[in-house]
Amino acid sequence: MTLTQILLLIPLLPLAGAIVSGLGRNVVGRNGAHWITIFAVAASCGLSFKILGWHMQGLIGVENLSVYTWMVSDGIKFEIGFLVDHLTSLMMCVVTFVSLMVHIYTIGYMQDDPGYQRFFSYINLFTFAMLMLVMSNNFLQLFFGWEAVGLVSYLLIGFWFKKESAIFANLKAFLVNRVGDFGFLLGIAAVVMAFGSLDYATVFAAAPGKAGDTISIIGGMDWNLMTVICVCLFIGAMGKSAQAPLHVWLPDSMEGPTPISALIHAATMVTAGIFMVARMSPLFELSDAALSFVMLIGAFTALAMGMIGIVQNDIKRVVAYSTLSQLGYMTVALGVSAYSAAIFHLMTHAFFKALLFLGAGSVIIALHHQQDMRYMGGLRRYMPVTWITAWLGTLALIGFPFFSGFYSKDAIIEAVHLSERWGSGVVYWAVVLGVFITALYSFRLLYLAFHGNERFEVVNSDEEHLPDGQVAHAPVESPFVVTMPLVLLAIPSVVIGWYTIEPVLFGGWLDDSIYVLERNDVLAELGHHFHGATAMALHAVQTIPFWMMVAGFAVATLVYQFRPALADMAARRAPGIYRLLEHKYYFDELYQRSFADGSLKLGQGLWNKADAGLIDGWLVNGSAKAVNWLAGRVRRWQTGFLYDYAFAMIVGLIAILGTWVVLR
Amino acid sequence: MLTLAHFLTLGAILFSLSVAGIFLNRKNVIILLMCIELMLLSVNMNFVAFSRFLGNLDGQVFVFFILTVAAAEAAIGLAILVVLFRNRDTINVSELDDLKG
Amino acid sequence: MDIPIPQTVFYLFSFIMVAAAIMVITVRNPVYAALFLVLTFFSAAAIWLLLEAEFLAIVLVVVYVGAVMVLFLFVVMMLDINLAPLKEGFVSYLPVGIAVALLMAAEMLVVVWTRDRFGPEIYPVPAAAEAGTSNTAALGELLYTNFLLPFEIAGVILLVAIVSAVTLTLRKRSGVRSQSPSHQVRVKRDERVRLVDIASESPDGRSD
Amino acid sequence: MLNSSLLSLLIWIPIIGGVLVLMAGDQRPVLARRIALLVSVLALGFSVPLYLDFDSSSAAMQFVELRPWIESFDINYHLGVDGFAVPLILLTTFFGVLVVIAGWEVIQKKVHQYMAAFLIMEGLMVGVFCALDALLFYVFFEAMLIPMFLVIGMWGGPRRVYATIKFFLYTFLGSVFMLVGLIYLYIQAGTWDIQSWHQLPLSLAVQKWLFLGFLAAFAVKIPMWPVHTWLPDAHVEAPTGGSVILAAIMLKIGGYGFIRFSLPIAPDASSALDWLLIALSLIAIVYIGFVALAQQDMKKLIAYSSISHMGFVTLGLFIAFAIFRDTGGTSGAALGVEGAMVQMISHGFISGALFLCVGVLYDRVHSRMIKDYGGVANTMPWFAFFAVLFLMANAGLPGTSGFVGEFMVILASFKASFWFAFCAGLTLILGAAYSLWLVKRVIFGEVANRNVETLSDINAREAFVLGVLAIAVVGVGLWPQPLVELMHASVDQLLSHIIQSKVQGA
Repeated sequence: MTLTQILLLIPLLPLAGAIVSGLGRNVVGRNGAHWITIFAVAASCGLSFKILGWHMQGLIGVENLSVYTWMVSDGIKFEIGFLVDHLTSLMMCVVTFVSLMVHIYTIGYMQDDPGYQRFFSYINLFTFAMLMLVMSNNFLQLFFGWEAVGLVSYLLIGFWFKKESAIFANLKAFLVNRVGDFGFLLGIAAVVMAFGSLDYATVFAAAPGKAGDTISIIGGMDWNLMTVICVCLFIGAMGKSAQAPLHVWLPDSMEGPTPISALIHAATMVTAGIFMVARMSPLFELSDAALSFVMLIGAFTALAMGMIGIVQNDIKRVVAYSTLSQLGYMTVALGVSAYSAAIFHLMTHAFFKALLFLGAGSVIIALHHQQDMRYMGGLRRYMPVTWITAWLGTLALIGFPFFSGFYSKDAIIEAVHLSERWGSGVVYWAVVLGVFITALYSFRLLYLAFHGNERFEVVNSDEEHLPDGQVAHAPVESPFVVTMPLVLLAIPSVVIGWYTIEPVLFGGWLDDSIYVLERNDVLAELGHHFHGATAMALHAVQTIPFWMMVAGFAVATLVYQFRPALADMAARRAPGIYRLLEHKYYFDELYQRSFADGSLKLGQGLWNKADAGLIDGWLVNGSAKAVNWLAGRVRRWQTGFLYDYAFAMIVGLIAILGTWVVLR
Repeated sequence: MLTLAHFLTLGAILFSLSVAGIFLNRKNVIILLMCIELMLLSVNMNFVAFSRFLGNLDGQVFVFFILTVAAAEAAIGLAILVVLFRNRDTINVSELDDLKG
Repeated sequence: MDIPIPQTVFYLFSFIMVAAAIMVITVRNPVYAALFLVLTFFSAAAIWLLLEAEFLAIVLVVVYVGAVMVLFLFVVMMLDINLAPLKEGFVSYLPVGIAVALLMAAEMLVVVWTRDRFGPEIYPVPAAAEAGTSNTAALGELLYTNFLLPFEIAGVILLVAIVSAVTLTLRKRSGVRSQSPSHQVRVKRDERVRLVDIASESPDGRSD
Repeated sequence: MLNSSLLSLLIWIPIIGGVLVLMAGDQRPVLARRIALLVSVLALGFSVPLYLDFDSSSAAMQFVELRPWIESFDINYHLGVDGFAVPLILLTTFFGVLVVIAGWEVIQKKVHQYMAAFLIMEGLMVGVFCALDALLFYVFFEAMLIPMFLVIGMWGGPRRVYATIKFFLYTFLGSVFMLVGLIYLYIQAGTWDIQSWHQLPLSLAVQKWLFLGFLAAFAVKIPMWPVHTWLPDAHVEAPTGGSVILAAIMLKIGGYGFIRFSLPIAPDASSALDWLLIALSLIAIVYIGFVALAQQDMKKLIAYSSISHMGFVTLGLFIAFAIFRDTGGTSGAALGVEGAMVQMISHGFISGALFLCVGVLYDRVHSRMIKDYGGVANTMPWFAFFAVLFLMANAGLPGTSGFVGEFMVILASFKASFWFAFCAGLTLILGAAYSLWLVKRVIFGEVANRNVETLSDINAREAFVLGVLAIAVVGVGLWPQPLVELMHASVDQLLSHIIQSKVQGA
């Protein structure tokens, strides 16, 4: 098999799986569906690792392959093809591996659901779309994958389409993403205008030559072309990677089944924006303004969204806000040109956040779809595997030394520290404070869910819907298909940082995909201080972030393990802040009132007043009425008497003749 | 010397008279029909005169056709008149205003 | 003094014609009106003879006077018309009618007599036709060659006029008994004979 | 031999077939349906050689037929196609088959007349696309209204009389202005040949009047804001097949008219007035997008979304002039014109499919109101699959045909101005908003009422029609090259023609 064929197989196998299990769902049955889809994903995962292996052995380099010509218009060749470099192969492995884990997990999680086959079809389709996105060698295919993952995300958030909240959330997710895509598409249009091509290689090669170009947007004011392109593209990333203020969809997307929260809304799709910016590094590097913008947005998201996580009670929402916050970290890394650090954090985050989500899902199954942490507690006795893996995931998330999250997050914080970009001083303190907050909400979650007293009652009833705080049966550890992915994800969550930091961040693994200007290259500077992963972890004890994390741990332990009353007291003491956090800074209310209701009202107004009122009522029906009125006047001349008609004829005759006589 | 103008004048006078007739007898359909015949006659007069003075027989052919049509018209008109009278018991035009808008 | 015969004829018949036309539009009785119309047509025919349109002159007399005007008279006499209301308002319309007619006549005369549009210079008086030329033959030749199709159409128009006049005036009287041969021929056996089942009577006179 | 009269066959087979169907009479609906299907498939079959034998490397008119028709006025029966007409003719014959199948058992009343009306309309529409004689074009253009008028008037909804009269008067009023323009051009050029008119030099003032005359006809047809209000009414009252043809093909005639008449005959006026057209297009895209959001009636919603999408067609066509002025070259303009063409074809598929979807629901529940539905996915999963697919295509999802045209036009409009692209791009949000809100209210949710509970899923016939359209929509989305390739040469020729001023020679 040629390389192109292998590369084609990687996304097409999941697509085929999706089509077979989706359209032929009654033919293949439940078991057929999961076997087919899992085989497809496993195969593409195996092939992805094979590609990664070839890259590591140096058997293949940067492979830029065209599959077919989508369209040729106006001399611009739109092609579909694959760009496989180190960044791509890394992403392919992360995507397919997490996807495989989620597929297996789903067998357990969705076992009673009537839409079993449909679900497998969707997640297979998602894998296809995500692979198309990361493997693309051009903007068009990138946008295809970009929207296709959005589509599958839409379908999966609304998977339980009878639930009003779910179908509200999926509509919201799609529309907010569309706002981002709107910017993204403008960015792509700008790229076409500037470069006349959508091919990465062509564009990136030509980019330095266009660094000084300007574009006029608002009469007379010239904007730097690269800044416009990059800001537009980044708006797309803000939508997909849920950066404030386009983050509002992600918490709501937790209405979907938990496996997809892990796969789409933690590990893969939401990181597409990060991946995209890293991929576009040759463009972003040319615009300091755009990078500053990226960094500030990321910092705001990292800090502000983490704070919301502290007050949430829904276990999945806490993890979701944590995801937002971590995505903010990645964005900050992009903003300071530490693209490799962003990708590194993306990878570690994919493992530990998927783990946390799946762990949360395991808890939710055990409690029969109870997601409110106020009705949990003490679960460690019932579900040891979930408990331990959740601990490991949490330690990775807060950045405990030696765990994967430590390496990636610490690298980001240090990179910010070293950066000289405009605004990096403030951002540094924001991300450091973020560490405290991360630790606080993470341990809050652990304590509320697994430790302390049981805040639920086992009633041993067969009722379908029990009131909050009651469960039908005592919680038990989830089945093997659920715990196995937890364990398999826990392993990389713990070790992958230690194992890969050196090649990914400092070893030049990503040098063939990422371009950094020398003056921006904070990671190179960081590399001078790097003396191995172990040394870095040991050194951490002397750094501020470590003590921030410890402080977060301490506060969480104090409040949630020993003095629960303190939390309520804090809420009472600062009601303003509490309410602000509980209402998520009123973003939802604002958007609902201004954009959703506003555009509906605008639409109704335009329709009733302008369309029906002015155009139809006034112009169209008005002219009909005018004709009617005029005819009503004129008809009085129509007396019906012959002699009146004759008279009119004769008068007309005389008039015509008279005119002729006078004129000639 | 009889010039074309003489004949045209005769036609004009005849035409004007029939117009006046239409005015004066606006209620009597029969006389109205007669006035129309008069009008056609005046037109025919002009045709014949032109035909003679231009030395072209086409004008006379035209008169021939006008006569044909006028005959047909008179026949149908009178038939309508008969039906009208049978149905309405009158030929008074001022009572016929079904076309009133 | 030599009396110019054409002029004399022209003025004489013109006078009769105009006078008769005035009578047509003013007399009360439609019968008189029709008769004056006949006179008008006669005079017109005479003038057409002067214009060497012999065939048409004869046709005018034959068709109009002989047929159309008789038709008029028939209708007028057949219909029992109350003449009184038909002449109402005659006097009140008189001024308007005269004014309109005068205006129109004036306009037309202006056209005819000004700028010498139809004077002898532009339309010289043609010489009289040679003896032996037949107006009828010439006309016939034209009609059956150049104007053949219009001529056919004229025939169709007349046919349509006949048919329509007949259908318009045809009426079905109710209560009149008449035979319908076609209906009689098409009759079927079942319609002609009706078989009725009648219960047979038993000897004791009771039906069972 | 076949190719020399192929276009005539494509025009007259459906028309004669329609007459045959009419002769089947009211008593034999099955026969009428079968003949109609046969005829429409035959027409589709004859359009295959049209595609295969069409030489896309040439911009010249092909399959030309030229016979005198009314010699005293130099009117000819002159047919021919180029890269603009061929895709539209293929679209027409394609939908000719689909509407016959779609109306198979749905129409029970006067089947023969229904089928005949559609077949005759199909022939007339093909005629519009291949007429090269202006008067012939005009005859087809107007004649087409009659079957549509009858279809809406006879098989339409309760307010059909209002809708038909509005439809007819609107379009007729517009085309009367065009007729004046055509007659003027005939007097100036001494011929009705459209291609000669392209070369006719005209002063700017004359061009402007002509342009406005054509605009009146084609803007109503497309329709552009603010002469669009006939469309929602007509769609709402029309039977499903009528809506499909109206949306899928008839609207395209407006766009085709711009390409065939306005742009090449009056290029200077088009250039001088392009601001007007671009402004109206952008208003259509944004304003109508908002209006669509507020609709309560599914058909109205789709009708408004059609108007919004057709805004892309006019935008793509007239953006070319802004690009000429700004950049001095044609680079980017072809993208706009080809985008407009692709948008027309794609909109044909998508809006046709959406109206069929509404028809499927209407046949079962007899309501088009959104509030009467909810949770349709519970009882009609296959229908839900198709409906979501087509609505996603309507929202311009990449991988479906709806994306391709919009994408090309947005790319081209960015060349002209950032703000054009900005306004046009808003459709990404608005289109998704009204399409997916419709999905939420109709397809998703709990079963809303008894009607929805008793719904039966689509039958094989409906699945076939929707499936064929789904393949078309996805096919064009994944590989638009064969479609775009057809018109390269014609687009290039059009652009090199309209970039030159015609004023000098006058």
